[in-house]
Amino acid sequence: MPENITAQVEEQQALGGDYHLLRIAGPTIAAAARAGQFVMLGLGDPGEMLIRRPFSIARVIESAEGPVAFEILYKVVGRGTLAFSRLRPGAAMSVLGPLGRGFWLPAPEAPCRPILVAGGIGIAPFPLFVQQLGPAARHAEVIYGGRSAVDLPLAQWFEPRCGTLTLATEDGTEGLRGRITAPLEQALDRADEQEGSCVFACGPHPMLAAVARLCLERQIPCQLALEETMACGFGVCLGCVVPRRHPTDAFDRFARVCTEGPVFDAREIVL
Amino acid sequence: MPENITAQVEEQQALGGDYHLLRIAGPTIAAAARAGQFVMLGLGDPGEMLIRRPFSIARVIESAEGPVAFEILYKVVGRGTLAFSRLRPGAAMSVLGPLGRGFWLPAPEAPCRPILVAGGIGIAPFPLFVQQLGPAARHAEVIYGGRSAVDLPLAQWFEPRCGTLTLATEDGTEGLRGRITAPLEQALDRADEQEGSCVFACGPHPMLAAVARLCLERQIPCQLALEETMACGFGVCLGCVVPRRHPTDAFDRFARVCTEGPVFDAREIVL
Amino acid sequence: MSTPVNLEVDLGAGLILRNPVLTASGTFGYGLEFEPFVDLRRLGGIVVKGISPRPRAGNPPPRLVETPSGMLNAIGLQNVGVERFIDDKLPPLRERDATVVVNVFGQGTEDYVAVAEALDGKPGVAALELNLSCPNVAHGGFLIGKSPKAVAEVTAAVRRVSRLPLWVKLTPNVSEIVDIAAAAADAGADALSLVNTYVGMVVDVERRRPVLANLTGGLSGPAIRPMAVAAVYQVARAVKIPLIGMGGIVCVRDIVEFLLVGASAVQVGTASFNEPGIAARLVDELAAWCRDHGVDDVRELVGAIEIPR
Amino acid sequence: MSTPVNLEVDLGAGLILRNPVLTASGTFGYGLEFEPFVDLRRLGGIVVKGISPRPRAGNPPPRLVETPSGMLNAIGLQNVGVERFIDDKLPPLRERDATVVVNVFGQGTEDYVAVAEALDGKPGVAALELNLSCPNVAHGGFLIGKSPKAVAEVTAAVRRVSRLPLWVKLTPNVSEIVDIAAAAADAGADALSLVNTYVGMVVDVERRRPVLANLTGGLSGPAIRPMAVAAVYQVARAVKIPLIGMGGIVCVRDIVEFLLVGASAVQVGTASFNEPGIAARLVDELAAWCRDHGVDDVRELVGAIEIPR
Ligand SMILES: Cc1cc2nc3c(=O)[nH]c(=O)nc-3n(C[C@H](O)[C@H](O)[C@H](O)COP(=O)(O)OP(=O)(O)OC[C@H]3O[C@@H](n4cnc5c(N)ncnc54)[C@H](O)[C@@H]3O)c2cc1C
Ligand SMILES: Cc1cc2nc3c(=O)[nH]c(=O)nc-3n(C[C@H](O)[C@H](O)[C@H](O)COP(=O)(O)OP(=O)(O)OC[C@H]3O[C@@H](n4cnc5c(N)ncnc54)[C@H](O)[C@@H]3O)c2cc1C
Ligand SMILES: Cc1cc2nc3c(=O)[nH]c(=O)nc-3n(C[C@H](O)[C@H](O)[C@H](O)COP(=O)(O)O)c2cc1C
Ligand SMILES: Cc1cc2nc3c(=O)[nH]c(=O)nc-3n(C[C@H](O)[C@H](O)[C@H](O)COP(=O)(O)O)c2cc1C
Ligand code: FES
Ligand code: FES
Repeated sequence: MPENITAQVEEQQALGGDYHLLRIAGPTIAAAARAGQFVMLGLGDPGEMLIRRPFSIARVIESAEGPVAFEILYKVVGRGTLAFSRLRPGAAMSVLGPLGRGFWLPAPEAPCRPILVAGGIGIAPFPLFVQQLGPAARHAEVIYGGRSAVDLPLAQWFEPRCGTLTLATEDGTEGLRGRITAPLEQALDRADEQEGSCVFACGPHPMLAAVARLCLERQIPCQLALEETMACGFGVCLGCVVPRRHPTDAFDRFARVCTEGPVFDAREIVL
Repeated sequence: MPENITAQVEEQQALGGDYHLLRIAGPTIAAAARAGQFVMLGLGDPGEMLIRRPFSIARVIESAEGPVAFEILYKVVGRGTLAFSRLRPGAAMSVLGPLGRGFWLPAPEAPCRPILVAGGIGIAPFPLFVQQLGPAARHAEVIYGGRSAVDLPLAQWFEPRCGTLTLATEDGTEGLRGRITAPLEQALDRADEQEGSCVFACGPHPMLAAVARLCLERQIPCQLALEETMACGFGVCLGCVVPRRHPTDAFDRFARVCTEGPVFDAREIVL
Repeated sequence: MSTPVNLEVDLGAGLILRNPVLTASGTFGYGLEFEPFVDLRRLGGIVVKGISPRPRAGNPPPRLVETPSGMLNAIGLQNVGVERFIDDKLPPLRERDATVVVNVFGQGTEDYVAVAEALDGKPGVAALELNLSCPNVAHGGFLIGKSPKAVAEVTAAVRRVSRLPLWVKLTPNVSEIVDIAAAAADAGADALSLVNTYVGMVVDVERRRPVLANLTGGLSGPAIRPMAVAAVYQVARAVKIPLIGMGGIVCVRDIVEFLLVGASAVQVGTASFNEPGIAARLVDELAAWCRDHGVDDVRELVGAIEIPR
Repeated sequence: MSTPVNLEVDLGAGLILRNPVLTASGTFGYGLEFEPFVDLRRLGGIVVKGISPRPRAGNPPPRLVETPSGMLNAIGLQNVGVERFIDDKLPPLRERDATVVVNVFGQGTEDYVAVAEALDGKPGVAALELNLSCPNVAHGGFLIGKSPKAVAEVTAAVRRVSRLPLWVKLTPNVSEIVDIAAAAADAGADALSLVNTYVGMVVDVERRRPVLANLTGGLSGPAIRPMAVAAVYQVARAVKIPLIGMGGIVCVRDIVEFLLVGASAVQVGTASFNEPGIAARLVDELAAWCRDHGVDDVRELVGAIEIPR
């Protein structure tokens, strides 16, 4: 059950290149959060920001007593994120969360080797994913692409925590030159042999479409964290929909990203 | 000629009871300012504040090299002034000024004893007035009223600088209990005898109407600094008008407070 | 201690609401989704998402875009259809003792009549609100809503088949909203809801495409409030039935504003997305406002604007 | 070095503007007041405050109130009258080589004709803009502007007496703006300006009175932009003459948005109060935007929106 609270900013960290990490107090949200879930963040006064903005829960902060806060990783792209970037510790935000269906981790009885695929700010849900994978993260493979070196703000964080980390930038300033599809294809081909790989992807729409295609072709399980413009975040505005692949009736033709997602099995939806 | 600049906040001082003093860098504006003139202040981005807000120039700050900054005294009453109260030194504001017709000081050949009458935030133009009166301020009488003691934020400033300072509060928490009209009437009666007094008033509309009536009855010269909602501040929107007492034609029926005022001779206008 | 403020309001046709604060159709789902945030009984009423005879898929995404102090939506009336509404949504709402107003949407008179007939006699429906004003569906109530004649026809047709209190929701995208209002009142509406959204459009200038798949959408939020207030003011002077005002309400001042110009009740729309519990909070704040202003009965405020001279 | 971007646009009837950025009537005075802030020659044109046959006093104050992302004005067309405009304002504007469009306001056909006749042959007038859309004056162009027939009548009458390029400025407070646009075009308008302001009202809830002495006013500013863009889009698909778009422009993105949906030029209104030099700044920014986006000629943008599928 999501919680709707007024919460305090605990820390604001600029990571360079318009990327920021914002830490927000919220024990209940932090305790309940699953990787891939998100929060709606606002400034309280609807006069300043009428519609809240959705952000993945990037990491959970634990104290000796348990979870106390969570972080979001965000990129300044417009009015709302600009306003957020100006908040300082102590500032109040309105927070609703955790929301939506997160990634479902491989079941113990059917283990698989996780391949995490992130494009740009799509890296946001994966630190928590790695936290929640626990020791299994050692076997995980991370493929992380962006426009330029500056667009891979969390690369170092993953380095020591995962099995393989493959970076790719479109301008070649870091890692492989080009998109993540090439390294992903190689990984999937290896996966074909090893059996039991599964893909978790988050990033821009065209990237997700490419990832889905590659996985579906190979019948490799694939979960996608989608983005769609949201007004409410809890299923009532019907603004955030994505077409379902197999609708049962007219009402069902579209799924709500905020409640039925943001994570979908690639077979469920049409990208 | 008014200057339209982006200027820095130099100091923000809370005076208690929603009153604040804001110091803004602006040598040209500071050098040109006459008491009773005003500036239009905005936050730059029209997305945040579409219409700038008018504020009297309360005081001019001089360095060894001359005027360098000016201050406004303001009360938080709404969205704009609330936003201003959050600005810290270094913040940028958009400033247009100095604007309008200020008080015209008694001519040397026809000296008069100035009586300054202020209601609440209407005190704002008078520190500069006193600065510009120079030594003559010693003969000035100040009558300054407000709802409560907290609404007389600059009382101490005037104390050592003027001949007489009479305070009045509606709740009697400071000075006389009641409105400023009673002490003003007494002062005017004294003025009748002494000859050569002149009144300068700024405050809420009903107060100005009362002041004007008292002075006009006694044929005592009286200048009023008016407020009216303003969009431009430099005469083009025609939003800020006040009816003229003696219009010459239809176009002339209303005077613009921003350019023909904000200071008017009480005989010019209808309150 | 002062006597408690009376918040009850009379919407005509025997319908008394606990208080004048409802939630607007399409912004409060079927009500149940808001249970984590608000006790539904505290609200004057809940107007549910527009219901059509059969389930509807709505428009493809993107369906939303923010605008200065507002937002555009082009949901296209995605809904479960009247049957599933009756089976799945109505019983739990009834259990919770919520005052439920059903917003009805159709492509022609028959559709409105069909939904009204299906709902007739179903317990737990307090009133019908005919949406003759959605700008986001082809052949929608929108075109009906622009013609006094068509509005009268649909209103009268539903009037004939339903004993429920009948509200008609007006579009403001017209030359003379007063004419439409009068037509609905004359045809038997018990109350009028106004306003629905204003047609708007935003372009993604980088991609040179409309942001919304539907090209245009409906503008809601504080941006429209001054226009909505003017519309309520004008209609209040022209028709005698109760009005339910809405458009950009985000605080108690805004509610009082709509009441003063003549609304007997109001609906909170877009603001519920930002703060799911806002409507219930505003009920309390309205009571406090009345107390602070010496108003014993909220009905004193209705139409109490004073026009100088 | 790349070739400079062409900013010239053709407004029909032989009128070529230096660039597509004009200032909107009522928000730029008679132009001269802005000289401290902007070189008038840099603008595509200046549309002066509405001129009537005789001087007008306008409405009593208060005349303004801010609203979310907008403002209401009820100036009531205070102006010096056409004679004084010709004697006092036109000569200095002409000296400065500004492109001057005269916004004309009247209470009936005769008034529009009278102003047009007075201006005929006067050097320094680039075009007439008939304001058939001011919501702030009783018996104003507003009622005319809501009727296709009345719009056609006034347009045709002015057409007969004036050889100047003739623009008709439309009110958006109508059911079908396309019908009004078509009527004006058929009656001989050379271009259409849209939109004028939307009727709105704000109440001072403490005093229970309308804030504006005129009760209602005209809403302008970013709040109305999505509605204005939709109006321009709709009209552009229906009429063939050039359009001048406006409503809430505050940045270069907004200008491009209006061009893409079909405006050949734009007017900057309310924003000039906030930043007197904004229109000239936006001319430069538009050139830069075009350069950055590989657009050699601003006319490529006009109507260049792509409608998917
Ligand atoms: C489930 C979900 C999780 C997300 N997680 C993150 C995250 O962890 N970090 C991060 O930086 N961003 C994330 N986003 C995207 C983030 O919500 C948008 O960047 C943000 O809303 C932009 O707000 P703005 O006011 O700065 O930009 P705006 O000025 O509103 O718009 C700027 C750009 O962002 C797009 N945009 C605007 N609003 C939304 C919205 N509500 N959803 C998606 N795109 C939008 C617009 O189309 C436009 O291109 C997520 C989105 C979703 C749906
Ligand atoms: C020439 C002049 C000089 C002024 N000098 C001072 C000063 O030195 N110190 C000071 O505190 N105030 C001064 N004011 C008043 C000041 O401009 C308003 O208090 C301010 O604009 C309110 O802005 P806001 O956004 O906080 O309030 P809003 O939310 O806009 O409104 C709150 C209240 O203020 C009134 N108001 C809003 N805008 C204006 C406006 N443009 N002009 C007048 N009243 C308005 C409204 O009617 C409302 O009652 C002056 C006004 C004028 C015309
Ligand atoms: C996302 C969304 C969906 C809406 N759906 C409906 C609807 O189904 N039926 C209807 O009559 N009005 C619908 N509306 C209009 C609202 O009920 C209301 O009239 C409008 O939003 C103005 O109020 P507001 O500014 O408070 O949101 C919808 C509005 C929004 C924002
Ligand atoms: C204070 C003010 C006065 C106006 N006066 C006129 C006028 O005299 N004639 C006219 O056609 N439009 C007038 N308008 C309307 C503007 O020209 C313009 O159509 C409208 O403001 C929308 O543009 P904006 O949102 O950029 O301001 C006026 C607008 C304002 C704000
Ligand atoms: S964001 Fe409102 S339904 Fe998903
Ligand atoms: S504020 Fe615009 S004319 Fe005075």
